Amino acid sequence: MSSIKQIPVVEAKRTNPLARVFDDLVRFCRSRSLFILHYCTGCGAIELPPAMTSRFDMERLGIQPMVSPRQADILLITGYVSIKTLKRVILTYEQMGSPKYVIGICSCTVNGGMYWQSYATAKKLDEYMPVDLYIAGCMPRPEAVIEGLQQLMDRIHAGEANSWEDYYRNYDYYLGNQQKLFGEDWQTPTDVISEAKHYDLLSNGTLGDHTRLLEQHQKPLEALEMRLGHEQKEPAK
Amino acid sequence: MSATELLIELTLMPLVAFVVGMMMVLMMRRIAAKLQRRVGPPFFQPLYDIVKLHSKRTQVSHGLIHDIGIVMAMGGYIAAETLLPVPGMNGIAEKGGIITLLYLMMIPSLGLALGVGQCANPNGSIGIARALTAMLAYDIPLVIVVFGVAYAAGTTNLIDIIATQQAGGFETWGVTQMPLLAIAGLIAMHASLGKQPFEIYIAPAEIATGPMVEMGGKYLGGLFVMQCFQLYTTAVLYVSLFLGGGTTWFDFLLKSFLVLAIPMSIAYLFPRYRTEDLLRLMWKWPVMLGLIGIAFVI
Amino acid sequence: MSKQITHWLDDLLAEIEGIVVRRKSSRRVRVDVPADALPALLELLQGRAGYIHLSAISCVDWIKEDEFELVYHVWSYESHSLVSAHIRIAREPGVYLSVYDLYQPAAFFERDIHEMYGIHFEGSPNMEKFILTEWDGPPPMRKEFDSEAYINEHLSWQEYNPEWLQELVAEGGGVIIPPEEQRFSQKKK
Amino acid sequence: MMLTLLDELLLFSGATLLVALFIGRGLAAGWMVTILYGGQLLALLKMAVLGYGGGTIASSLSFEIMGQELSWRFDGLSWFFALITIGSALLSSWFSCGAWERSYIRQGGNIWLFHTAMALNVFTMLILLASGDLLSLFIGWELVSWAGFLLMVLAGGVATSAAMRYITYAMAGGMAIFGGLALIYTASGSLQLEAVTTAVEQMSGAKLWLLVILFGGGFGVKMGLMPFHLWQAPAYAETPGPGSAFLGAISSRMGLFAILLVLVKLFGIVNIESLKLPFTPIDARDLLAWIAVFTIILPTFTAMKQNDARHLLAWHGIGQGGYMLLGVVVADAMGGAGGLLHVFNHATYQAALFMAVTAVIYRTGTSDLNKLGGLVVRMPLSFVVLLIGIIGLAGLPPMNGFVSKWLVYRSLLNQGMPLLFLAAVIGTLGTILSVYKLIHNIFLGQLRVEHEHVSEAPWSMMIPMLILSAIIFVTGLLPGIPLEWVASALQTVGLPVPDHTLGGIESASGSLDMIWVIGVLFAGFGVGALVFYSAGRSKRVHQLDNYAGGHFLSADVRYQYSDNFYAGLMHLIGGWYRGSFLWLERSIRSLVEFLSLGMQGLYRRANAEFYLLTTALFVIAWVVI
Amino acid sequence: MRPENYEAQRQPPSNEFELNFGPNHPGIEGNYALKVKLHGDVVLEAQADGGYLHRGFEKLMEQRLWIQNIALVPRICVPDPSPMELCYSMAVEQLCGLHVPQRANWIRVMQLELSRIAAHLFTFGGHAATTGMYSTMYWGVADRDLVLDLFEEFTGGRVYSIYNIPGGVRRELPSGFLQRVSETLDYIESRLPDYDNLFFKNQVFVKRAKDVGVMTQEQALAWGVTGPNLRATGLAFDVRRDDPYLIYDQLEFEIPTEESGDAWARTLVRRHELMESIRIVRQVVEALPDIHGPIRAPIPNPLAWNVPAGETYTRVESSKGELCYYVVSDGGPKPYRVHVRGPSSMHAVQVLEKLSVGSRIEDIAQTMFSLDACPPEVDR
Repeated sequence: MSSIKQIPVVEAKRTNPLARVFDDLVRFCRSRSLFILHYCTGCGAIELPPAMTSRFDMERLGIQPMVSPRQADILLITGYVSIKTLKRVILTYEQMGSPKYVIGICSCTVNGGMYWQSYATAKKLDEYMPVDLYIAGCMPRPEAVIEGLQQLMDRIHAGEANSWEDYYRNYDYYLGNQQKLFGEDWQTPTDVISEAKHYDLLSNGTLGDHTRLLEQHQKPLEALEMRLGHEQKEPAK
Repeated sequence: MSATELLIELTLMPLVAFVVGMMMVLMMRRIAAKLQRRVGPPFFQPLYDIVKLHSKRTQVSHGLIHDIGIVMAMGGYIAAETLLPVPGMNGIAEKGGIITLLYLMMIPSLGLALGVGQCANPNGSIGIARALTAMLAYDIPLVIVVFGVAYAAGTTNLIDIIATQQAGGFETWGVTQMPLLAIAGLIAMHASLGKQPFEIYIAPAEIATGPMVEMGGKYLGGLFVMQCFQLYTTAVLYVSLFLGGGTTWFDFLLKSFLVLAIPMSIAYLFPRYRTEDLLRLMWKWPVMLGLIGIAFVI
Repeated sequence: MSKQITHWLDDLLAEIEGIVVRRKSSRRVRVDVPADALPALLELLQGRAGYIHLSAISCVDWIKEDEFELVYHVWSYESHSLVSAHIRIAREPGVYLSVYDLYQPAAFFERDIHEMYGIHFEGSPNMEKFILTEWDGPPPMRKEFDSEAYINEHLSWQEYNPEWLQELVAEGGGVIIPPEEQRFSQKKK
Repeated sequence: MMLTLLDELLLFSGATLLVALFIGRGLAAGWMVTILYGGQLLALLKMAVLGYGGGTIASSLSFEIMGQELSWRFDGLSWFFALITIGSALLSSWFSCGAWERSYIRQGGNIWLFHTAMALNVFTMLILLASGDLLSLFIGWELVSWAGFLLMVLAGGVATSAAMRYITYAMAGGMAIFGGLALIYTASGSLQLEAVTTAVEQMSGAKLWLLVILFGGGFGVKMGLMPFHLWQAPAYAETPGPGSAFLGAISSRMGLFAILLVLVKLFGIVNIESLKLPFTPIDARDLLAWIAVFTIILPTFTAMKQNDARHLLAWHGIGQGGYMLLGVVVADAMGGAGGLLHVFNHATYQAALFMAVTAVIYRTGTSDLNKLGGLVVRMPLSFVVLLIGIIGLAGLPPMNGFVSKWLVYRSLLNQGMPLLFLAAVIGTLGTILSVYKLIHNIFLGQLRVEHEHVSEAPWSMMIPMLILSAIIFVTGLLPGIPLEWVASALQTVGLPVPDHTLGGIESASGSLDMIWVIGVLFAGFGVGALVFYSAGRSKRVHQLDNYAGGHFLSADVRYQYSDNFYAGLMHLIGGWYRGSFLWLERSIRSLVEFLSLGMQGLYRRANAEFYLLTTALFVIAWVVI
Repeated sequence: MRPENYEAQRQPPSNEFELNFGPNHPGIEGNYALKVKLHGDVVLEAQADGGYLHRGFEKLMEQRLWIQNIALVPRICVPDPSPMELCYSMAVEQLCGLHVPQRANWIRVMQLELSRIAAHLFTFGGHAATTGMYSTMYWGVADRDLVLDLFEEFTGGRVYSIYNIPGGVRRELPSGFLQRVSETLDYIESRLPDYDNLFFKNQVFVKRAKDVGVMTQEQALAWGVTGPNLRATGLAFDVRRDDPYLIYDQLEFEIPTEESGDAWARTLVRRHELMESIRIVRQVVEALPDIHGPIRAPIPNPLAWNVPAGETYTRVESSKGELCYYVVSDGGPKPYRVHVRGPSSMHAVQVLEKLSVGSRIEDIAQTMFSLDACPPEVDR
């Protein structure tokens, strides 16, 4: 049970049958071509090579590993995330392109797993980012990973895997949890609020106390837009 | 030829190139899978990838040049396709000739270089530096080969080059007339595809996929499209220079796929070279073969 | 390992004052020395007995005695035996000498002990944090650091209360233990 | 006396010089000089018929000195070069007016001297271009050399030593030319142009060789041919911004002009080809071609290692000169046209490139490629100019450099010269590599924190740059326009003319139509853009929002990959940069120093008999030989 | 404490630039990072950055029962977990003075060597992948899976077997298991020529891997290098032979060495070790049917097990090198202190940093993978 209120998804207004076909095609392609981010956050990563290589061959499902977060669709959190890693995971998650999906592999992502006593690992992944799917086990077999990915594919095809929107809609909640763990001056280079505006996903949960705190602390990293003006001040001597 | 016909040709040629190119990508991935004892991707996988990438909601851009780079990468190849005669369609091949074609084939990589440059990522910049170095490596044998073929045919017009080869059947094909050049050309072609052992600029473990590092969504999609075009252009160019082009679509495509299958089957059996080893290799064997080949031609 | 070598080692170690040598097995020797004699001992072991491999430096926090125990495990590739040199230092201020100049691997172990226990090694090349670079709590391996309290303060757990379990409970079955009891049952005793 | 059109032009040019000389300190001097350059251009355009196959226009000015008639006249070739000269002078001067001028004065530069030197350069170049006989050619040559020296020495400091080096080379070259003149004079008793033709007929092979070497070497110095290229890059690079644009655009092409005039027109390529190098299958023409090729390759690859934008460009200027000579030496229709067209094209993009770099220097204060980066977001127009310029320099479609290089390649292909072809392509590839480094290190990559407030260059600098960019593009799209002038120039020197259309070249063995190529290319871009932009709006991000292995990037760290840009390549070829030419230069210098020291010693110590003895020995030796 | 800084006013004027290798980087084994400062493509300075996999094992183990820790320890090194269990179990056995039955020792050896085979196959794959040789990786990982199948069959876990417990092993081998073991070994052995042709004898690979990350024997000894990495510099040292545990002194096996100490030598040593491991497992398979007896010494109620006070230092040769546990008991139900000395704590930090400096950007990944550095061992 996630403690986040599910925002009712507004039914698409498009009634043009062609548009529906197109949407369906897009969803189908999204579900059939999944790029996994090559990021071994924890010990579950050891079961990914078998899943990708000759024996289980995820490529036959259209699943490929990718290196950079920009290219990837799926963030596999393979196991426990130490707090130091969690920062990088959030950075990486925010850099990934939507629609993006997070899969928590291993029990540790659900509830801390066997490291529940550890001071160094975060216990509950979905406090910090929305998670589409958990694959429990310590560690889940490659078959289980593939099964989970297939479930995700079905959900993408059905248009249900929308957790990434949740991150924008409830950014304040996630940011709050992040701030609680990392300190008040926590800031990632990605400007999530402006992205939410960009995707038209700004909602009540996007802004709040925590984002205000962020704005107090942050150095804004706005995109370096091209500037044509000549009448700027002279270069500093 | 009427303007309408020409327009239809100019539209069809890149389109065909794209579709065939996607099949070539599929073939490449299937060959890799077979060598790695896997099943490989489904038939429409290249299409799925491209559609998915273009349909991503997030399209992260580092600036206008980043966008333009991708446009140039795609557009350069689209333009290049129209200079590359295929059975039944000549496009504007006689307006440019092979030297122009070679130069047009450089535009995508240079456009990409610009786009990557703006990403402000050192990995990307190193990748581009390596890609340009690789270009310096494989273009030298390539121009030797092109020189030889063009000199032998007495023209730079690809249509004429194909026609001279088709004149006497198999005996007048470039590969039988100029076997050394054909071998050098094959090596240069392999290197220009950027597959192992010449894969110095993708190199994930070294520079985390180099130029592609900041590319996501339609940017990466553009590169996938570019890859389709690249495979097609390289294969078809080779077929036109050495295998007598195609009289029918069937043998044309057959030749193209077969010729592409050669480097693909080799690629997955090798690690990648270091940059200087690549240069050394490309500047030694294919150049030597090419020059000897040219000596025979002249 | 022949007897001769054993005696030779014993004789050698006897040069150090205040040393207690205990032979635990044919290949394991435990040596207790006063803290200030350790560098001399290690120098002796390394220079004259061929114990050139520093296998590890272990630290034990004896909080009741208010002492840290540092154990230097050195191995000889020639005589195939391992000497563990134990020393004790005061918990406060927790400062000791580095043996980096004798054994380069010490750099890592000393750095590790520094961030985990807060012991400062004088002369160690790098005392910056390595693992816990983004940790601002106390050195976590010290016995007084209560990681469970830290976790309760900073982190939270998933509640596992699925519907089927609720139904079961409603029917009077199921076992529901509140998470805090489940996890910290040991502590409450 | 009726003033001919050439007189008008020279008068205008002289007036420009006078204006610069006398009121050059005034505030509006720059603008005034610029307008006068415009006037010169108009005067030149009045002679436009020359560019379309007209005859010659003589100047009414002529002298007779020591029985030698000195005359000046303009023909298609002179007109072509004069057009480039005045055009680049006009745009450079325009560029220098206003903002750049003010900052130059602020930095302690002497703007009066600058304008004067520019005007002097143009004036002397016109005189050189107009020379109607060998003596006037020599006079013009010397004038140009000294005028160039004046412009180069302006910046002081490093520039002075570079200029000193230049003038040393130029003087040596001048001596060689003088020697050549003396030879011709002894052979034919005249210094009229026709005298050369007669001299060539009379001379033995060895003497002709000597003549070719003397003239080739003398003019080659100015062109920066191997092995006389060392002076050029530092001298041009260290000249104040617009000055280097002007010098880079045209100055060294005077050498090519003279080579065309003397070696091609008067000697005739056939004669040169008949000069065999003993014991080898190589003739003088091959030798020239190979010199040209090495002039392409070595400076290009030297440019790749430069870390200063201006030096990089200046080295490329030397390398591109090789293409021109190569085309001219191949001397068939396409080669000649390619070589001459490249003069025009090179002038346009080289000026644009130097101006763009100067604009960057104006805003950031440095041209060190390791201290820049990411400026595209702050100086987008300069970026566009530089981009267009480097596409031209690298000889890629759709800019004009492609056409001229295509012509050169085609001529090599037609003539069956695989090695020269290969070498020319290697040069082009090296150029691509090195210009990417240039644009990447200045405009792409990470924007430095201290450059976040930089803005675009002012319009006074921008407009000439944009005009040049437009010229680069238009002459790339419609190479027929300059080809017409080139054809006229080719006719003048007696080289064949290719069949050209507005869009390019017609040939049975493969033609080129840039209108189609560029049309298709842009259509391709259009389709690409359609696909690209139909796929959803992009979101711009900050440069620190970047993949760094999952790490956080911080603003205080440098992530720009700039130094030793082609490290992988350098692992292989780095060892091949031996600096042999520098070594040669240094050893010649020390030899000369040693000799002069010895001479000094002689003068100080030795007595009269010794002098007499040596002189007698030399005389005997001379007679015997 | 903040990893990021967005507020600089100036940037250093130097021509060097920084590149982050990891934590999300295919050139890094696992979740680990190397910050390198480069000039061109030559590394001027390298700084390892660990702790991404830090879970505080040593603290956790102090908070759990002796028997519970068995489940915890294999997680310290993911690719090669079995030596971890064994090393810990041996430590507890030594503290309690437990005598392990012979059959258990033989089974343990089999488990360890199978684990070594799996780990080495994985490591080749990794090293091959860093040089762009993905086919070897695909094959290696797939063949490793067959070994994991064996693990699954006799321990119940594919990766973390939790099979060694203080006193012996957890359960008896299934029937017909030894047959399947030898079949798998036959298969792997039959694959080795393919690997040789594809990888070890591949001239491109040899060219790439030779002279990369070279260390001399003196350096290796001074830096505390152990295991295959030390053997690749020519010193035939193996804990199994020179400080024997279990029944290794009754087995025949060679200690392969190489002289050159570079990445190629290290990987080659592993390849030879793979053969030796197969040989050892074959000996075990042959001998095991004749060794009868219990598989476990009786232990007290594990939930109320107070291990006698004392301290012990146990050493095991894992696939990466010398693995040691220093276990201190104060006589209570939980360990007082467990210190894990993973071999990679040397390889991944000091050695990697030192070997990276002066090397080239394309060789960093190779250096790391050929050292077979395992970050979770460092971070613990």
